[in-house]
Amino acid sequence: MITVIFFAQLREQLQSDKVDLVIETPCSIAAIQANIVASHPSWSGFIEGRTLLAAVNQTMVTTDHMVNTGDEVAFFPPVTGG
Amino acid sequence: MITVIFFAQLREQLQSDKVDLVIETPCSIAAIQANIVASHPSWSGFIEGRTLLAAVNQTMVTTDHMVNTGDEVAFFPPVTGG
Amino acid sequence: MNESTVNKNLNNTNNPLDYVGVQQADFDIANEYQLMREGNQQDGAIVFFTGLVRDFNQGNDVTGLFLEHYPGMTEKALQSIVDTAKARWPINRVRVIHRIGQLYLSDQIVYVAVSGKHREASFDACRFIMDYLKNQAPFWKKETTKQGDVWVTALEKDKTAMEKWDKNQQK
Amino acid sequence: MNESTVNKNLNNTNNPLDYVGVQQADFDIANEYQLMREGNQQDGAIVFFTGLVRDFNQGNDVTGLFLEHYPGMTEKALQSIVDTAKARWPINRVRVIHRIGQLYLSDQIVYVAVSGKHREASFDACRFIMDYLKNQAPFWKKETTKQGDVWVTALEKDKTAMEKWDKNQQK
Repeated sequence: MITVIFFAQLREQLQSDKVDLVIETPCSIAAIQANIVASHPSWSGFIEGRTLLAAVNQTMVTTDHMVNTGDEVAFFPPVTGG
Repeated sequence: MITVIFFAQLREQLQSDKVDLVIETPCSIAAIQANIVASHPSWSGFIEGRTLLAAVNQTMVTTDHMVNTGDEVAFFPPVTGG
Repeated sequence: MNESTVNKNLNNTNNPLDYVGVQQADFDIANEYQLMREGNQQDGAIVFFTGLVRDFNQGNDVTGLFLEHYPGMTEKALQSIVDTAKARWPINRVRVIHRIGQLYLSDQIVYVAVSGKHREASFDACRFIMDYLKNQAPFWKKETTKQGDVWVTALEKDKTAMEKWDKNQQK
Repeated sequence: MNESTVNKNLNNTNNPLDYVGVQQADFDIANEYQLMREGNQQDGAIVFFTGLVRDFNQGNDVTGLFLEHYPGMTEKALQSIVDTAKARWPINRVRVIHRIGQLYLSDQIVYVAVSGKHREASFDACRFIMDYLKNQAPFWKKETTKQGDVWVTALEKDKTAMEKWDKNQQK
């Protein structure tokens, strides 16, 4: 099982701060996106949005990054600190 | 008459903080240099040195700048503040 | 092994006065400046940057903002940026503080200070850290405006600013 | 009419808190920072630079330095540089202080602070002012070293740093 956590505007758009997925690992970030959208079709525009960022174990990754069981996975919009 | 003032290492090299020149005005900075060296031949290496800077009325100028009576003329080495 | 860890292992120039902090509390510039200078006779140049909540942004009159962050990752991302800067430039002390939570008009948001022997490296490194922080540190601003609460939009110019550092390195 | 006067007449963005000072006395960063922030809700970025007397320069162990200057011209040159920066970038407050006379190890020499809405202009303008100051403001450093008193040599890299700003403008 993989838990994906959401931040900021994305969390508000989904009205959810995380989702638990039953998915074979290792799997790519892209596979995680597809899995989430399969169970939450209304989230498609956000989870598959062009500007979505992903982090695994608190480091930003691209959608081909492979995720293992126990990894911390997060999705969020472009950052706006500073 | 034109008074030329000297600063920093140049002043120490010349062992003089200024010189009064009898010279027709308007005249160029280059003419002032030649006039000084004519009366102080031993200053030639300093007054005609490649790195000498000149200011007229407290603004840096090139050697073709024309000087008038009453102008404040200064010669000094490259600046090293900051 | 992730990139941050790699950088940390390669970097043997860490200074005990280096600091990366994410905090709700305000910070004091006089105190921070003192930490850059004390016992420091080797550095000739200190550059620092502070970011403040300003009254007008992205078309809105702003009265305050809430800074959300990703706990843990923010510190890690900032440390990785600092490590990269220290590996790239001959600099000495680096201190970074980023605030979180509710802030108001004119409040301090972020502080980056870099000291070094020469001004060129200190200027470059301070700006580099800000340019990367803007793109890679997981903070999000929600502004309180007269038109309601608005999430700040990430700007293309900030991405461009970061990407310029890659081009410079290839020169 | 000289260049400095021309710049001053063209520049209609002077801020009452702008300041250019040449002084023997030390300056206080906390106080200076306050002057950049007070009553200022429009600026989102403050960049500042301080130059310090460091212990090793141009091959010598330094214990202090004497700063000679050209009274009158220093202030005029600094003001002209600030005017040029304000005409070139959208910045708000600018404060410059340069010390003169006898200074010792770790002493503050120079301070340049720039505030503006955005960090890019504040960084550029602060660095531009330092790069021009290094080449155009009539100060001369004589360092006290274990090998005796030594006039500091002007460096080619400082000239190059200034000339880069011309190239950038032509892009």
